[in-house]
Amino acid sequence: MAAPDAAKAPAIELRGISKSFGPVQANKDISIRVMPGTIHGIIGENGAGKSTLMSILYGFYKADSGEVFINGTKTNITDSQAAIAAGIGMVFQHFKLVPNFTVLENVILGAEDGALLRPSLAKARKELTALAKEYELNVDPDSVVEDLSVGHQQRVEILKALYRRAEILILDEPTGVLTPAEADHLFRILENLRREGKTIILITHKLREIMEITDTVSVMRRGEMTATVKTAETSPEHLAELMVGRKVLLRVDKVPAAPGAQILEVENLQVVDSSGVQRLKGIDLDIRAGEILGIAGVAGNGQSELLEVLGGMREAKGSIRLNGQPLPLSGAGADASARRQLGIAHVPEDRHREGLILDFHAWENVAFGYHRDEKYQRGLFMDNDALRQDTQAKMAKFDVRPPDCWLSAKSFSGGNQQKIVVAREIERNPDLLLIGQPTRGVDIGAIEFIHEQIIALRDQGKAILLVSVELDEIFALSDRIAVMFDGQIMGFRDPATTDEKELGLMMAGITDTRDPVSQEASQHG
Amino acid sequence: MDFLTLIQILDSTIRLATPLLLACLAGLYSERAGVFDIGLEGKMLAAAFLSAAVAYVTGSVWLGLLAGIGASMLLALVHGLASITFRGNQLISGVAINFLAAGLTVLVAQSWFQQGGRTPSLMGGARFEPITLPFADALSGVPFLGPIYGDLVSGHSVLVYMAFALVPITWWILFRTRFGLRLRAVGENPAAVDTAGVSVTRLRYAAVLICGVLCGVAGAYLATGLQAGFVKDMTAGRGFIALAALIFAKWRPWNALWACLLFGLLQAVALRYQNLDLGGIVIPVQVMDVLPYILTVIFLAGFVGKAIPPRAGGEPYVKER
Amino acid sequence: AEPALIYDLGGKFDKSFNEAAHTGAQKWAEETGETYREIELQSEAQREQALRRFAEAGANPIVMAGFAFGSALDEVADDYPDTKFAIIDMVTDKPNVRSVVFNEHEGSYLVGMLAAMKSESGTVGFVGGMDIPLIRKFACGYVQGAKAANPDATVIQNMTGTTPAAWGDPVKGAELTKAQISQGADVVYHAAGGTGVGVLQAAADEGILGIGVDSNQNYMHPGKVLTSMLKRVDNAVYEAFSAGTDLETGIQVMGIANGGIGYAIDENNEALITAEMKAAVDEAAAKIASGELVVHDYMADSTCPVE
Amino acid sequence: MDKMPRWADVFLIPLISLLLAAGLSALVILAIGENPWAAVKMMVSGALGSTYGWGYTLYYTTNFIFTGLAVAVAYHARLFNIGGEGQAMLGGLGVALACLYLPLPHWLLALPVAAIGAALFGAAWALIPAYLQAKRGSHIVITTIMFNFIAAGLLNYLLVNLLRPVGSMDPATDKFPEGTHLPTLHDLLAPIGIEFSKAAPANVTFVVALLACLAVWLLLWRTRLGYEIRAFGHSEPAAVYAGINPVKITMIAMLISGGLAGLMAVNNVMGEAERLVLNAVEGAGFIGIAVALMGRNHPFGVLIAALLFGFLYQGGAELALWTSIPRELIVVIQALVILFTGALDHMVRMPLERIFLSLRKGA
Ligand SMILES: Nc1ncnc2c1ncn2[C@@H]1O[C@H](COP(=O)(O)OP(=O)(O)OP(=O)(O)O)[C@@H](O)[C@H]1O
Ligand SMILES: Nc1ncnc2c1ncn2[C@@H]1O[C@H](COP(=O)(O)OP(=O)(O)OP(=O)(O)O)[C@@H](O)[C@H]1O
Ligand SMILES: [Mg+2]
Ligand SMILES: [Mg+2]
Repeated sequence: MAAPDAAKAPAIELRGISKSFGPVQANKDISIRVMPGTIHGIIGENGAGKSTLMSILYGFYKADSGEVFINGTKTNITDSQAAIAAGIGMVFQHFKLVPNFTVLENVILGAEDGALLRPSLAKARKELTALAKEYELNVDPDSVVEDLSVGHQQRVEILKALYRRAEILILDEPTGVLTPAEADHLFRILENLRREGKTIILITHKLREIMEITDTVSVMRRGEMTATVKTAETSPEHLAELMVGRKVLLRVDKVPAAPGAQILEVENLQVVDSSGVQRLKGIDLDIRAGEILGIAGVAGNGQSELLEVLGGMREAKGSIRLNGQPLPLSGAGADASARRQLGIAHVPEDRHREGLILDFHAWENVAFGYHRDEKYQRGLFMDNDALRQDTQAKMAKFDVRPPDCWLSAKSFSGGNQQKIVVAREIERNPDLLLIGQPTRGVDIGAIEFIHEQIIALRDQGKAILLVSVELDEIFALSDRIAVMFDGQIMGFRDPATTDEKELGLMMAGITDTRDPVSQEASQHG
Repeated sequence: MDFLTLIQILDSTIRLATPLLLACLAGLYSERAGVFDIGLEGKMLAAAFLSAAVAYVTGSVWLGLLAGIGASMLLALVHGLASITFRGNQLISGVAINFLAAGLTVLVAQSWFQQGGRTPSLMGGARFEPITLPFADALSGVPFLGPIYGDLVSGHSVLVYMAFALVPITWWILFRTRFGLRLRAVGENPAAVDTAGVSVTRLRYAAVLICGVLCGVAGAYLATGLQAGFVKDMTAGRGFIALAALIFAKWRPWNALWACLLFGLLQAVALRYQNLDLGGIVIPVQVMDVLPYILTVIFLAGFVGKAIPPRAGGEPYVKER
Repeated sequence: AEPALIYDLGGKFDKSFNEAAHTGAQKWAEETGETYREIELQSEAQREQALRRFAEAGANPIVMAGFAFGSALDEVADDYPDTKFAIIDMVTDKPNVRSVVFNEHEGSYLVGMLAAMKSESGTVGFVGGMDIPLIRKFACGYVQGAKAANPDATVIQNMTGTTPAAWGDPVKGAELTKAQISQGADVVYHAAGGTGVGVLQAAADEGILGIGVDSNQNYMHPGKVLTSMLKRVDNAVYEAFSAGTDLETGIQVMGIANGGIGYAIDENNEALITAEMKAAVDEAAAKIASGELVVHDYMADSTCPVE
Repeated sequence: MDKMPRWADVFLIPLISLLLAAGLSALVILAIGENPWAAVKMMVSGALGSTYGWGYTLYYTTNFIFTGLAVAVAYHARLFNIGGEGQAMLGGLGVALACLYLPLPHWLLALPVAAIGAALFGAAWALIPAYLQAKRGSHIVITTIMFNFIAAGLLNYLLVNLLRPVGSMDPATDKFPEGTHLPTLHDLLAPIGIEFSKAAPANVTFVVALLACLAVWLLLWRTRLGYEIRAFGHSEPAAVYAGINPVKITMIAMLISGGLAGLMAVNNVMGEAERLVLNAVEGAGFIGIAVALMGRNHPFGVLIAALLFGFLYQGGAELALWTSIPRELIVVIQALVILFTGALDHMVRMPLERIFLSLRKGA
């Protein structure tokens, strides 16, 4: 290949990539060009096929059809080895590190210089020092990876790629697990890399990040590439529209809340996990009847643990009162079924892991957690007829499609699965509904339906605790917002008087400096 | 217990620990790479049979050893096929291999030699003979040192020395070579190895085949070193004791040596005494027989130390996002 | 009807007890040109099924090699009154059963004498199979013989185990033998079925002498096996097969007197046994046969006069 | 969306696996110079050709039903119990102690009492592995293997030193008293005019085994407990979410499993040998694994698979008796069944799924 040509050729060009997993078509005939020395963003809803596409580029999956050109040369990427050879590095959403190896060992793994380790390690140590200086990628080469923070682990992943001389770096949702400060640091690193002429593909859900750092952006929807635009020439609203295929209402219609009696009071709630890390460091909150309390925060700051404790899935210290009655926090009576008896319903964050038994029929899932209820019993046995009738009724009411109670849970789409879970929990008419990530991986139609149901429950005078990593969702539904950071609540805000910026800082653990400002803001509001 | 008896028991310990050690190291390679192997027993048994049969037929113990290794590797391949290629349940595959070996060895031995599922006794060159180390005879007169060197250290078959040498070698391979690094990585997080451009499948097959080789040597030692021929079920649970030793050793080579010596000692004592009289407390032989298993259960229970297996162990590798 | 033979757990080719039974059956088959049925047990639990299956199929007589068949035979014998059974090493009191017992203590006495006379260290060894009265009977006879030949002789005794597994554990046999050798034994006698293969192997490997049992085991390590205590299980089986359906029931005692017990000299061990040793032993044998010398039978009172 | 129709999953795959196992076994028979077809004929006539054969076939079937159910119940809680062998051994001890030391004048009384003894002892032997799994995460496969060996040692010690009657040479208990003898199928069928072999050991326990199948089915698919066991087996986090206590379910499932394995002793120890001998279980605990895998862990599947293995076992015993094919042939078949239905499941499944996918697309 002649030099002048190479200068103009895109660093990456994909042509007509298709990939299906059994009946699911994850990528349909996708083409894309990324110019060298740019940062290219890819956005799309959950399940749009972003990760699949990148995994194909990295040789982790094999495309069913399509071609890949690197720097203008057709490249047959058969496996990750070939991708690495072609100068591609990838940082996966879930890191691919060996937890009990040191940073150094992780970096040289697969890129050793010879059969013996010693020389490779020495060489890598030198090179890491250089890289650390060049790109602000500081990590102690001798620390064991599992002892590092998530942000540092991510740096190890980037170092791995750079150590392998990657010219093209793919990052799959790199900020999902980072605090805003860590994310800022990452972006500085990325800009350093761009300055050095590296090409970067950044997958994210966050429009703000796209607008902030990318040069061009592609939008994916349902396995297809719907558009590629210059970032400078677009707007968040436009991108959102491209993502879901129609105009998006970021607001849900609702009347103002009319909070009633105190339903839930939580005081000084503390949780230490099995590896001895304190996950909740003294949580205080309360929720009234007819009120939605939204909990915002970066994933992994204790929201999941809070839901689990309230739902009876985890033991804790401190105190919880429901309708004025104290609840046991450990031992017998602290389990999920006891909580349900008391009128706490729980839509868990992860419906596949927790909310459903995927291999059970729909009718079996409709009793899940409530299978001890009197109405489902007939003598020694369970009353399966009653269960099935119940299921059929709920399916009709919540418009679950297809309305066949004999289908196994795994045969429903994500949105319909979530409807089954929500139906089960809401129809129990609980005093308190715990609901985590209610619309994660759910299509837009189902999102609206589920949001309406949550509002309707509030309007019946129930208390609702909503946990979501989507700030839009928090704003749309909450009557009050609490922000969690590092196992603590950084403060409560009124959605009407706060904004994403303020919450974002709180999510990074910064409150003090901003407090007067936010008060100012609320006075203006 | 006088000094000579002690030497005798330790001597016997070394002989009995050898097959345990070989099988234990075999398991170590496999399990460190994330493939659990409860089929050590079966592979040893198959190797014991074929090594004895071929040694008998050819009169050469070395050919026998090769054949034994071949038999064991064949079963290792089946295990690899089931647990790596077809992503089956590694435990079930191990169980199946144990039965396969138990059945096939007798079936083939019976049709081959018509001796009720055993091979004829091996003589001369068809057996591994003890080796006398240099100066063993010269030192035999020296008190204390003489018996230790002459009886305890010297006078074992070449496979015994090989087994003991394998401990440092294994350590070195695992912790000082590229192969070892990758092997340990694939047992902890195969996705890391995969995305680093190294084939998980190839690595795991390599580990499983090394396991096959070592089990083969262990089996051959049983039939052509420790004994003089194959008899039905001659491994008699040694594969499981080796597995227990592996857990006991927390999947580390040097620990494996100590664990196998301990279990070998228990066997030696159980062989020697019907009931062990420890100053008034009589320990029945059955207790000694099952002590390795009891110790392992106690150990597994985490009351003394914690046995954390390789994290990806037992799970087939399926690509995930 | 075809006769049938059931071997005990050690297996047909244990080179010892079961193999002796097999030899007898083979001899009968070769001489008569007829066929017989046989099966090797795999587990304790199969005894009764094996017996019944042969009885159902019309085999007659059915010979069992081993005392452990006692209780199964007790069960089954009455169900097949027309079938004749013969059991070796056990007395079963049924009208259609012949119980063949041997005076193993007599033969053991003879080889005990040989062992003591051959021993240079004055220490000889005994490795038994399963620790049961029958095997103690062997041991006791052996000690008596050794002491008779050399009153100062030391006899080291070990039993392999307490379960039938003790009949098929050559590793343990070898280890026990090595232990005895380290304690000074230079002749070791085994009464341990398949386990004895390991005993004789270890003896040969370590350059001392072994003594075989039941069958003639001299050939296994020529020049390394001093002699074998012959327990003519083969004769018992041969006789039972020959008698066919007319098998005489009741107790049949086989001893030195009627050739049921003896010791083996052949080309493999003649060099090891001097004329005077042979003379001494043959004299003792004659005395035992005539009743002049009585060897104490351990099973008579569960004690042994010498240690 | 399911990749295959249910019937293919439930019948076709086990059938193909079985055929593969049978085919390979036939090759093995050929390799050792025997005629597989003649062997099959002999097995069929030996196992099914007479009431005597049936009596043994059903006797073995009974054993395998219990051990198969034991594996299956544990499996539904995602526990791989390979300790059936040890649990059945201990069940034998329970039966022996009940029969020898309790006054049981009639089998109608003796049967339930001995059954309780068997189940209790079997369950007790599963207790420690269950507890360690539930509370300390010790891998149940390893602990149950260890417990098999420990059980053998324990029984060995007890039979040799404590339970063996004075003067006896066998390591076995005394004969059980007359009152505890269970009626055989001969005794049961004679009153209704069916002539069944007197010599065969199949006994009333077979009926108990059939009831056990039904009971396990009801338990798993009709009761709350079964619902919880299955839910736990599918997903532990989900079970916690639903208020199902993992420790409790692990323990209960293993205790039921151990109890079922122990119940086998009613058949072999009380119904057949009428005394406790060493190694009375004869590997039935391990065959339970093959039976459960083959029967897709469904009680009725277990019943069918147990019948199949009962046939193989009796047929194999006949082969060993009349030909020079050793009984180990059954062990080989058993191994191949476990291999194909258990470990190489994907090998059979993947091409089938592809076929069904293309059929569906074609349709
Ligand atoms: N290994 C796999 N097996 C089966 N289906 C898969 C696999 N990987 C992805 N899919 C499916 O392919 C589709 C696209 O998934 P992909 O992970 O690429 O989406 P994504 O855009 O990265 O979503 P997210 O934003 O949640 O990360 C989804 O429907 C997903 O369920
Ligand atoms: N309308 C229906 N649609 C689909 N399947 C049905 C329908 N009616 C009955 N079945 C089938 O009938 C059987 C009912 O049995 P049951 O509920 O006991 O079993 P199950 O929950 O399916 O579990 P298993 O199949 O393991 O027995 C199931 O196999 C179920 O799939
Ligand atoms: Mg993704
Ligand atoms: Mg994803």
